[in-house]
Amino acid sequence: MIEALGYEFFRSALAAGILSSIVCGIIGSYVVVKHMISVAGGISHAAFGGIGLGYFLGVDPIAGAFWFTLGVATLIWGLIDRARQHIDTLIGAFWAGGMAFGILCLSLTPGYTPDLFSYLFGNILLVPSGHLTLIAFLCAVVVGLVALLYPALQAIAFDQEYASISGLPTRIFNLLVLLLIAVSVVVLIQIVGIILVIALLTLPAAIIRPFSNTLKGMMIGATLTGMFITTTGIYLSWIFDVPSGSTIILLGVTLYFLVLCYKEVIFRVKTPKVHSE
Amino acid sequence: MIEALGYEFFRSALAAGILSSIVCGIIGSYVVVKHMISVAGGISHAAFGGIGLGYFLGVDPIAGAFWFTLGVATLIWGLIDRARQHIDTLIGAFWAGGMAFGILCLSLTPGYTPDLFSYLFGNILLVPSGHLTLIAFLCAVVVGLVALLYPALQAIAFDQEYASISGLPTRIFNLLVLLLIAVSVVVLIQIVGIILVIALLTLPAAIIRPFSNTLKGMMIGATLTGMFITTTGIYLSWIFDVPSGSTIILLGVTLYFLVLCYKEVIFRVKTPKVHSE
Amino acid sequence: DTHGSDDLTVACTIPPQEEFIRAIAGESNISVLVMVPPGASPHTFEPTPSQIAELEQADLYVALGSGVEFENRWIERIRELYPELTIVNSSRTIPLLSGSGHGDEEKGTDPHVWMSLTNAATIVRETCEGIVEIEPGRKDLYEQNRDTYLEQLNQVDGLIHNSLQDLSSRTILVYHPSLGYFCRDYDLTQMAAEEAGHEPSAQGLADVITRAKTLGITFIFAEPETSTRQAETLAKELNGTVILISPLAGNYLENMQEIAQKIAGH
Amino acid sequence: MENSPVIEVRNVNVNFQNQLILDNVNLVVRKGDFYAIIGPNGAGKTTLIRVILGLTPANSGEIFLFGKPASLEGRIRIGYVPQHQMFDFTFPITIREMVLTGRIGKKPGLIRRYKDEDYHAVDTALSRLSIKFLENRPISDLSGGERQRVLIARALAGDPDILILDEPTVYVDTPTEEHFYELLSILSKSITILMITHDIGVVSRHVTHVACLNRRLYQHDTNHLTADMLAKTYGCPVDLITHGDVPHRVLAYHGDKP
Amino acid sequence: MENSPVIEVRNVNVNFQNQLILDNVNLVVRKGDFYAIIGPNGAGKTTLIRVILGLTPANSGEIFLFGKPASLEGRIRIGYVPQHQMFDFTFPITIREMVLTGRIGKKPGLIRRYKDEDYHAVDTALSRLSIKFLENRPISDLSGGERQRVLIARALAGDPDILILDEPTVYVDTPTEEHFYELLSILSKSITILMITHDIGVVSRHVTHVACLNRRLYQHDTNHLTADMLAKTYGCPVDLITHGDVPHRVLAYHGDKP
Ligand SMILES: Nc1ncnc2c1ncn2[C@@H]1O[C@H](COP(=O)(O)OP(=O)(O)OP(=O)(O)O)[C@@H](O)[C@H]1O
Ligand SMILES: Nc1ncnc2c1ncn2[C@@H]1O[C@H](COP(=O)(O)OP(=O)(O)OP(=O)(O)O)[C@@H](O)[C@H]1O
Ligand SMILES: [Mg+2]
Ligand SMILES: [Mg+2]
Ligand SMILES: [Zn+2]
Repeated sequence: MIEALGYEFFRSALAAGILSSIVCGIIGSYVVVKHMISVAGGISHAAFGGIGLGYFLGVDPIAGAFWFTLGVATLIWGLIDRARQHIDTLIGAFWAGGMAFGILCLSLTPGYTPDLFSYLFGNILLVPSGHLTLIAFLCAVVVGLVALLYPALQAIAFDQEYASISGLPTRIFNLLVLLLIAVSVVVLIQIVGIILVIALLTLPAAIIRPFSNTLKGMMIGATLTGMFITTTGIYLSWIFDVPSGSTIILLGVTLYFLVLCYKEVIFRVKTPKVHSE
Repeated sequence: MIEALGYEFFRSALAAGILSSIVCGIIGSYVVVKHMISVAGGISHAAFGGIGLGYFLGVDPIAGAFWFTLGVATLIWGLIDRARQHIDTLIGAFWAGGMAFGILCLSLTPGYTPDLFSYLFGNILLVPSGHLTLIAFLCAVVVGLVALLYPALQAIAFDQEYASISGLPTRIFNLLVLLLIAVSVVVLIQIVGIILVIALLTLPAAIIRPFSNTLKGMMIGATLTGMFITTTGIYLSWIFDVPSGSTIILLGVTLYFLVLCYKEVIFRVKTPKVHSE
Repeated sequence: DTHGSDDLTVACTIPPQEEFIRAIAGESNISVLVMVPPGASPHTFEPTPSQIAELEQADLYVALGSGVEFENRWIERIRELYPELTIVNSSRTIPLLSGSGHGDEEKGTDPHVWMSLTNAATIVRETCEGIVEIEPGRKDLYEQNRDTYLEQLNQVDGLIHNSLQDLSSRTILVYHPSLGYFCRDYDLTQMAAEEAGHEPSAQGLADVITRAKTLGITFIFAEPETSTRQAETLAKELNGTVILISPLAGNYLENMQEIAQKIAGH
Repeated sequence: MENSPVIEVRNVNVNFQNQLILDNVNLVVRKGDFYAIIGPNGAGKTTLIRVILGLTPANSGEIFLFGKPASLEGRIRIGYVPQHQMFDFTFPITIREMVLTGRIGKKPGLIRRYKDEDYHAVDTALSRLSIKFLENRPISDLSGGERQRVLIARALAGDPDILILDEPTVYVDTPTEEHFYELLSILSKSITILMITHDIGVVSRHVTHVACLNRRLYQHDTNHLTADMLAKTYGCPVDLITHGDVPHRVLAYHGDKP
Repeated sequence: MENSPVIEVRNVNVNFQNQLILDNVNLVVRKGDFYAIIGPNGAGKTTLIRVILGLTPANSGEIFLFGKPASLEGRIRIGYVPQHQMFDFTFPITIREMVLTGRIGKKPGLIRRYKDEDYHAVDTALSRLSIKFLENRPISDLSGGERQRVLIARALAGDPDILILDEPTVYVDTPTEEHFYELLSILSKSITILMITHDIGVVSRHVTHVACLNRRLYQHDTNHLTADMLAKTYGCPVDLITHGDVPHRVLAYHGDKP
């Protein structure tokens, strides 16, 4: 570890991992608790459409992804009330449509499409330092907004109808949450790539969930879990000389299954074969 | 069209599209009706693990995907009862784990993996005639099994508990369905790639759903819709010289949104502003 | 084939081959199909339907034959689709280098054969043989054109040799290891961030950085077809700059000189 | 023969997590009984029925159906009407097809195809519940009462020897409910019925036997509900007063309020 | 002042798809009333309440709260207890936090933070329902009755002037129900209550006014239920007999059966 810390790229990777854990912890907890995993997946895969569009228009693909995901999030927000039951297939359509659109854009882009693989699979080791500043800024935005608006966010997340009777602008808040998810997705694309974004967003929250009774607790716990997973993952990938993104995810998945087993054991212990008062 | 039909690869592409539409129609309807979209997504993304493993072991990646997805489907089947509520996060773990495992395997395999993109995004041109025979065979298996077992499948899909009291081996049937999903996924990977497999599996069924009252009707309707989407998509991609996988999907997504709008209009017409008997 | 001898169609994999074929063809009417278009990488490119359809017109496919990934997968498929098409392996006789920047035999062979003027001469000879086989009637013309071009290759080789002779630092840092044969020819050492087609791992990166720092290297050669953003980041760590080179450019002779100048200039 | 037990529950215990749901439950239902089980929410009524049907495993104890240890062979002779909100009523299936699935238990082997006799049985069941006119409608278009009747038709289509009903009239309005209990009275002449209900009034008017369940089961071989039984079951609520043997009203009597 | 209307529903019509759910409904609830609405399933009771709360738009008609056209200003003075099965009870929130969300309407502006007074109000509401001891438990661990009490505590925490309850005792067992209605009787002395219920017995004992709803609303300014009203509401079921003014029992009287 000490040796690896001598390299700037390794330090930036750790910094990117830690910063993104904060986003994962906060937004991921909200996503898991509100069963919005497929919404997050839809937004993150639609981001590929933005990357493709970025290449096609000759602008920075990350900038393309940023604006495109914000647009898709707004569109989902506008349609989600209308679609009633069929939210799953609606999100699926955005998911697939965004991806397909991205591929189409790429195929229409003459000339170079460098770094495509790194957008798909991520490359935390070579996050440009400019992007690190951007990630830090977005982190600050997410933390600041959620900290300021926490009581309202919590009330809306738990019971949107009651919150709306209480005079909270629930629709605006829902849009805000979708936009924050979009922002987080763009941050995370740098770390693990589009394909694994939802995993990094939801794994820490899913791991911590059985141990926390409050949303705030989950957010903090998931942030710490995320920091553990990303830094340990990066370190393990250093030791075994394997790609960091997938190491981080595999570590998260392993931890998740361990927690599942642990819960199963606890459940068994709490359910003795025959029990009488 | 006539001109394009002169090429053998174009004819194979159409054949592959039509054959896979049958699989999409039958298995996709079941998936949509039983709300198994995320399960299908988990299995299809786990297929990437199989492809990576195939490269790593030096065997045909499609063969790797085939056996790997069958394994994952069986594992999901074994765990799904146990996980109770948390099916979504469990599936998410398989989804991400499979992908990450695939990426890891690829990184341990020397050399670039040129057809990686074709596995991710599909390339119907790549379907060698040998694979076409395989697809036809798998199609026959799917159609045969579903036709033979339809009454039992329908009873279990509608009400698993009642079916089990009626003496149907519901667990075995559930495994069968998961294995059929796995088989379909492998067939479809050739056409649209891993990332868009769920889209092709679910779009035709989602499009036809509002127009059909029975599962059988949905299966037939979705098959025909799928045939329309794949053949038209392949033809459009030929005309505009763009990737066929994403063209097929974008066509499907467009059709889906048209159906949504149509339903919205119908719904409006059926709900007059003020109405009295 | 239905084509008359006046309109021969030759297909090849990458843009530099087009120059070779046109040089051999000279004034005669040969159309060239390049499968991997400018800007795409032969490591990852997937052809479009129209390209596969156009191949029907081709009389000859000149493959690089050095294990470039596009060919690994597609040559078989093309052979299957168009059994009549003649396919020649133009680097049949070239001894291939090991694949990775680290000389690791297990990582396969280095497919970038065309990045050497001596290899190019062999490729041109094999290409010519293939064309003559298809159209024996113009054997003399083609062989004459070939020899002219071989002479040019030889000249440029000499020029580059001279320009690189007095370099103080004989190790060059590339992001993508495409200069293996080039470095062999001119007694240079290639140090690559990417390992045999994979994005660098943490340790590989650390290793490259350490060695580059020891050698005082501050320039990193990168290609616009692959990862330029990552190369920038690496350059930042070395307090250096990225220099873009394009081994796939169509104007082969000019481009090779340009690459040599860039290497010599830094 | 009238008196042979068709359902026997012996010493059944069920735990969920660290809670005891069923505590040494014993129950005997004999041929021809119209048997009701009452009890507060969360008493374990649904759990007991699911144990009988083999849908929930018991931690200990035995179930006998038709005098033999419970097996599939016995279970396929049972018609079951579950608490209906458990269904996905958006499933694309017509009423006819849905009721037909009630016959699938009658078919042997792996490949089960419906025959003429199955269609006849479905017609009979549909007519019996006067919903023949609905047969080609998708299940998603029905009102609550119609859905409930379809569920009962499915149970009847299999020509069962036992009908098990889990709160069949929850969510159902009063007239529909009355009509339904009249039908059950007619059916109870030919088959054995075991029913869960929250409605103590219904018990007194229609059933022949009643048991109170609240983790433990208090079985009596009549349809009389005594204050004592109710007190035991509901944890002795002060306001549960019964007048005479039959609880004509189970609500508090608030003195002389108008 | 005692008589000023706090809720007024004027000529409200609601359609869903091609069904008329509320047909020209008019309702006046005055200050201090304990008002009940009864009616069969699918009558539109929940819909009416949701229209009053602005959760469902009406196709036509007007709502007045505290004498003014309904707006947020009026609505934040309402405490609401919805039908509880609509919740995600796996949400990670403690009872205290959950009840605290009932106070959020009292905070102005965008950034709403809880202050000491809010915590005091929560303590009072929790004590009132004797669930202070649960305050740090997650909501997922509660029994049905406890959950219901938490929902009521949330409604009370906001110091409402009106309490609207939608079938507050559905899924609740009899003793819990009794306890709950006693609490409501006490509360009704200080605030206006509008309640939906299926339990005709409860109406006669606790409420001061009752209305019957079945697409149309039949309003009477007392808590007397007449046979005529019930017949209109439930479509004249033969078995709904009331003795005198108060329906001591609403079930059929089956002659001399034991
Ligand atoms: N799968 C399960 N896991 C954990 N607890 C369960 C499960 N199923 C039921 N329970 C609990 O077991 C108890 C009994 O449930 P059951 O459904 O049998 O009650 P019931 O008597 O049918 O009640 P109701 O009148 O509400 O239908 C309840 O406390 C319930 O919370
Ligand atoms: N969003 C909706 N879309 C279509 N129909 C609806 C919708 N909500 C309610 N309905 C229908 O409106 C009718 C009235 O529903 P409502 O929930 O108001 O009934 P209720 O009187 O509260 O019944 P319950 O006693 O079951 O609570 C029902 O037939 C219901 O199916
Ligand atoms: Mg129950
Ligand atoms: Mg209601
Ligand atoms: Zn290369």
